[in-house]
Amino acid sequence: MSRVNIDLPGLSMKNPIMPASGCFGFGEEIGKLYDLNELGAIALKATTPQPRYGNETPRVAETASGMLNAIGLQNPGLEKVITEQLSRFDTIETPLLANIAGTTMEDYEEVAEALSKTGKIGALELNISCPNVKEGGIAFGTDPQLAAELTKRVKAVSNIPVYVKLSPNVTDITVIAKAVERAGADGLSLINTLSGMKMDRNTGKPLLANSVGGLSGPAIKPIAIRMIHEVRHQTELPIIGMGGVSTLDDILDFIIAGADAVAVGTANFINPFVCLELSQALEQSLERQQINHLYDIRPKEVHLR
Amino acid sequence: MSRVNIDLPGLSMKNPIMPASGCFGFGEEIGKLYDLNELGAIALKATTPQPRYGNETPRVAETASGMLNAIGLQNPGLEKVITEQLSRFDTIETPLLANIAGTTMEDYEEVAEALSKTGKIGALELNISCPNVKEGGIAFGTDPQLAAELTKRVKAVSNIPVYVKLSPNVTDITVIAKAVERAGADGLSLINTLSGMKMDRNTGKPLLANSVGGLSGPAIKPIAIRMIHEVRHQTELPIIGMGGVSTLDDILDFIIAGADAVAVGTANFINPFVCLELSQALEQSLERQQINHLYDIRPKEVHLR
Amino acid sequence: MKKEDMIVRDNREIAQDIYEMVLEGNLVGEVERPGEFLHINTSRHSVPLLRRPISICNTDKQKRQLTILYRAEGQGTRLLSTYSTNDTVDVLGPLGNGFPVGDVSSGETVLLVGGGIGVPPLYDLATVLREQGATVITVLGFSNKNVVFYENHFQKLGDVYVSTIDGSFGYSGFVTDVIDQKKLSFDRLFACGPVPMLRALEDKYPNVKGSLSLEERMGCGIGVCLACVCHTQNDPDGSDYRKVCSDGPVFPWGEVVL
Amino acid sequence: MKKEDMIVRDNREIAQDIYEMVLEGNLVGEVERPGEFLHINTSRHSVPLLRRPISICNTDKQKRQLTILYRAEGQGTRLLSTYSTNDTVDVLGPLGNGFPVGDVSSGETVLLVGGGIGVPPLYDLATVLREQGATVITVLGFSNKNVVFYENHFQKLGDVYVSTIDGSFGYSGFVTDVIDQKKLSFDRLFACGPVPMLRALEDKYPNVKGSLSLEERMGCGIGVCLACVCHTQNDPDGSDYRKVCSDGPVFPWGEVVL
Ligand SMILES: Cc1cc2nc3c(=O)[nH]c(=O)nc-3n(C[C@H](O)[C@H](O)[C@H](O)COP(=O)(O)OP(=O)(O)OC[C@H]3O[C@@H](n4cnc5c(N)ncnc54)[C@H](O)[C@@H]3O)c2cc1C
Ligand SMILES: Cc1cc2nc3c(=O)[nH]c(=O)nc-3n(C[C@H](O)[C@H](O)[C@H](O)COP(=O)(O)OP(=O)(O)OC[C@H]3O[C@@H](n4cnc5c(N)ncnc54)[C@H](O)[C@@H]3O)c2cc1C
Ligand SMILES: Cc1cc2nc3c(=O)[nH]c(=O)nc-3n(C[C@H](O)[C@H](O)[C@H](O)COP(=O)(O)O)c2cc1C
Ligand SMILES: Cc1cc2nc3c(=O)[nH]c(=O)nc-3n(C[C@H](O)[C@H](O)[C@H](O)COP(=O)(O)O)c2cc1C
Ligand code: FES
Ligand code: FES
Repeated sequence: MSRVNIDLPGLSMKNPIMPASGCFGFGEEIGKLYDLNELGAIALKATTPQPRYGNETPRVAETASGMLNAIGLQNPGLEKVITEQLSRFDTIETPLLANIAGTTMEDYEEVAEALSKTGKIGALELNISCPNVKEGGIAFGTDPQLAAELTKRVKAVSNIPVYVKLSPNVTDITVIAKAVERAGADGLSLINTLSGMKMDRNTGKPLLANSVGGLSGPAIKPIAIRMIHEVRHQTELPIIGMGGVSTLDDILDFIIAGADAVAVGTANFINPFVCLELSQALEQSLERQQINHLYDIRPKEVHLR
Repeated sequence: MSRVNIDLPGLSMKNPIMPASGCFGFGEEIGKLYDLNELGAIALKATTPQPRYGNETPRVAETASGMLNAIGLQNPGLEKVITEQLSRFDTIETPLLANIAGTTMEDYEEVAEALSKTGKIGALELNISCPNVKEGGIAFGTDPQLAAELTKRVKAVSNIPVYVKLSPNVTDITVIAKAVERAGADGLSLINTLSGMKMDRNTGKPLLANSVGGLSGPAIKPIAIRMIHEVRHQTELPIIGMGGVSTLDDILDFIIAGADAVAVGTANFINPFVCLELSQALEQSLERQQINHLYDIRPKEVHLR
Repeated sequence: MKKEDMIVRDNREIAQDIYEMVLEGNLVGEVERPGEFLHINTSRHSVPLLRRPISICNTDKQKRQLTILYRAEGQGTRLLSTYSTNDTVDVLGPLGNGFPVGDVSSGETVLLVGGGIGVPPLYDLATVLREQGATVITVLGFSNKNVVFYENHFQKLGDVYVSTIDGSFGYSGFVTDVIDQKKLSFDRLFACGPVPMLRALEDKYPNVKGSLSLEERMGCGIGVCLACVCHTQNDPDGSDYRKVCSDGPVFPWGEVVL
Repeated sequence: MKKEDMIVRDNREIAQDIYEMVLEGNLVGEVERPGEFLHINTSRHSVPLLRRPISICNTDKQKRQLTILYRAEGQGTRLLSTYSTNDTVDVLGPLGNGFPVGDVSSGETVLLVGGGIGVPPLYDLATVLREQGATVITVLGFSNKNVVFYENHFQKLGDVYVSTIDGSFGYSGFVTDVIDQKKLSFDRLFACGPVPMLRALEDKYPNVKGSLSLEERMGCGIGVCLACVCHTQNDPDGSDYRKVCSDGPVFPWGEVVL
């Protein structure tokens, strides 16, 4: 056992760091930059039953210490993900967290069932929180009953653990967290992006083609930390924490606040090597301080798991 | 008529800029730095029926492009506000927007009635969105029925216009906006701070004594813009927009997005002259571009008022 | 592709708000073709957060130096303009595919058309094409006299025609007006500049051999985030796409929707 | 109070992570008493967002210069340490009330006790007190030898005792240990340093004449935001308070709850 390995349902991680969904594609590009075996896990880009082109451009905009994106769940669709993307990981031991999305419950069931059957996925992550597609997803993330029902139905067709990725665009995130816990979720991912907008002063209109986009990056970290802290005290589920992580200190903050693992999103765009660098820095830092295991940095009362 | 004057219910403003509640106290300190007549309006610090000390310190923490505060509605209480604070404005023409808070509906009624009777206040701003006091306020801000009832009751005892200051910590801010509009609100203020947290790595605990604090500053601007844009398309009420304003461009963005006036909060802490400087810069900029009136920068379809 | 702290060797304003920056580092050794770009982190903190894509204008592999030209306009590029000699800049690159110079035979006449801040990559391109024995004709369009740059540099490599929209320098009008007026003929066309210019060229020469370089707002710059996609022209079901950062920024004439 | 872009005349490390910075500007003319502070914007962008309160250590009104000493520790102070001579810094000040030097009569013996980065304001204080004809004894506490600074400066103004917690320099232990050991006697006590030190002094000398300077996290620095409040000791209903930024940072002995 190392200082940094952790075991989450379906994800046996050599360190607590994974790229966040949508910020690493399907590993193709960054896999050329470093050995993906160095990662704790990998969250894949959202997969939907059919291929999606996503929204028109511009799809990104910059804000103070953050960015807005409205990619719109662009992905090659379930079939191509299985045939063209997953084989890339055949020689890689790092567990995969497959992010799945859709417009109807049936969409989620279809993708969940097919992906879990491939035997190549460690766990599923239900994206019920994408603010960038009008038709759905987000409704499941804001209504506890719908979230619970979706969780139940996906659990029923999956033979691997199911994480639910929560939306921060809600009045009380603990209500959704508890609802999906009762419905049988194996873990939680939080937070997804906050719904935001930037104006284009030249046109007087929103800058993004989709008008609204998801806010990510350092700007949202205090909101992520607050939500993780709240959820940690209300559920027993393991938490994959994310939102603005880009430094070693950020990772420690998330672990202290109650996350069991940490996902890194936007920071990959500024530094494609960031996940690798952070995992090395984390191990070295604990070694230097002679801390036996990462979780020992938590104050006792947070150490629920 | 100047290029920048605007008329909102109870607030006849020579320019669209006012300091935001809680970021200007009762005008005592900044009133020594410049002539308060230069401001469009002044939002006063929240007043509660009784004096409040507020939360323990630390009360502020810094985040990426933002800050957290957990002042906890410290104020001298209704009586002293009337006897000691309001007289400062006897020689000042700038209209006052009195921010009122409380734990019960009766609290709001009491403060609203007393303040509106003084004849010194242009309009009231119901703070139903303070994330930093456990007992109340925030519940009124997240439940549309409570928000509407509170609005009705305050309207019944006030002889001046009533603005409702909305919380961004909700799933759908337009629901609350429409509820208070139907209940008779004369205007809306948005957004208040987002609930956030920062960890203290030395103790493993939240840094703020109150654990949770309100996030303000440039980091939240995209969220404010999105909410103002949404609300603008769902209600007819005038909107006082705020959240991260610190430059002239920020003001233009808020006006384009749908705000009718703009409040400046956190930026006063970095530059106590900011409201003065912005109002001068705005007028000069419109003059240079020969724009007759500020609202002419809006695309037509936003121009609801 | 490297992520490197490159050393600033020079950074100066060469026209109104147009800067020429010389950067030194090992990354220069990896540049393969004209039209590749750098993704530059203009700050060490989170404002601005995202990198800025800037084309490579010229490389000197022996000196391990390259030149970029940029317009100091928004937050990031204005910040870049404040860098001094010997400062370091966090650069990711080289990125993108570059112009297909290998397709050009010796003796061909190649027309290069650049608009505004789209001009820089054409300089490296002109240099390489000349080395390959091609004849280079360059048409550069700017909005006005104050922002004209590098016309002398191009003059050393072939005929150059400069136009300004307001007529304050060179020919008056758009680049297409100059091409018409001068009845320029050519075997191949490479273009980089604002989309309206590219569109006008495609409309004018629907079947020419050539390539164009596109701009799009980017996140990662390496093909991961799907911020920078564009549609392909021949795409019945609308799900086909190209990424400007990694499939482009240079695309064959007529491949993508402008 | 002014908001001014002051010019950096010097900025150098004088002990481990301890910097001495000399700033020039008109604001210096407004400094009235030792113990006042500056509120410094360490960046021109929004990271870090808030100003940093730093005490004025010394002023030279003729040269329009003042000195500050700071520990480069967090984001803002580390950034401050990168400023070079002739750079400008956005400063708000002078702020706060300062030590009540007017209360001190000629001939009085004043004990100054400083801990760590609480030492700087005492230097200006010692200078003024000496000018007023008081006898100054200074006790300075640091954590270890590497972070000791300004002991020579104080030596020119009176007796100085330096202690380090680990005993690596001067006396070993806390400032209160030194005071005991040396049996120092005095008419008045001024102190600035970490709260545990201030508390130990208050416990030891509950009835001494004197003042102490407090630190608290600040927003505005000018009394507007109520970030920096503290309770008063004599306050039955818990609603009385002082603002460290504008009522303090210097408070009469025993006035506020530490
Ligand atoms: C492949 C490629 C090559 C380029 N080469 C050059 C060059 O050689 N010289 C040059 O001056 N400019 C070039 N550009 C344009 C340059 O990237 C933008 O002008 C720059 O990013 C604007 O940043 P800013 O800080 O000035 O503006 P801001 O307004 O602060 O930018 C905000 C955000 O929008 C993005 N953005 C704004 N305008 C553009 C644009 N035109 N293209 C792409 N992203 C944009 C920024 O990257 C940033 O993410 C190139 C763009 C691309 C895609
Ligand atoms: C009246 C007064 C005078 C001071 N004089 C000096 C001085 O002369 N030299 C010196 O080195 N330090 C002094 N300090 C402490 C100094 O303000 C902090 O060390 C500094 O603000 C920390 O900023 P940072 O960027 O290093 O830390 P960060 O961790 O980045 O700071 C984060 C936030 O916490 C605040 N903060 C952190 N520590 C403190 C603290 N101890 N006191 C107040 N706010 C804090 C910062 O201002 C900032 O808002 C003084 C503080 C006060 C209140
Ligand atoms: C460009 C982009 C694309 C994203 N795509 C997805 C996605 O497909 N599925 C998903 O669950 N989250 C997606 N996210 C959200 C991230 O996984 C993450 O929750 C969020 O960005 C917060 O983390 P960060 O601040 O580290 O980026 C995306 C984020 C970005 C910036
Ligand atoms: C220190 C502080 C105190 C505040 N106090 C109040 C308050 O008393 N009443 C209120 O309605 N809003 C209060 N606010 C919220 C602001 O009025 C404003 O809505 C918010 O800060 C967003 O604007 P900004 O980003 O410009 O600061 C306070 C904000 C801060 C930072
Ligand atoms: S910028 Fe990320 S895919 Fe092109
Ligand atoms: S820091 Fe704002 S009141 Fe003291």
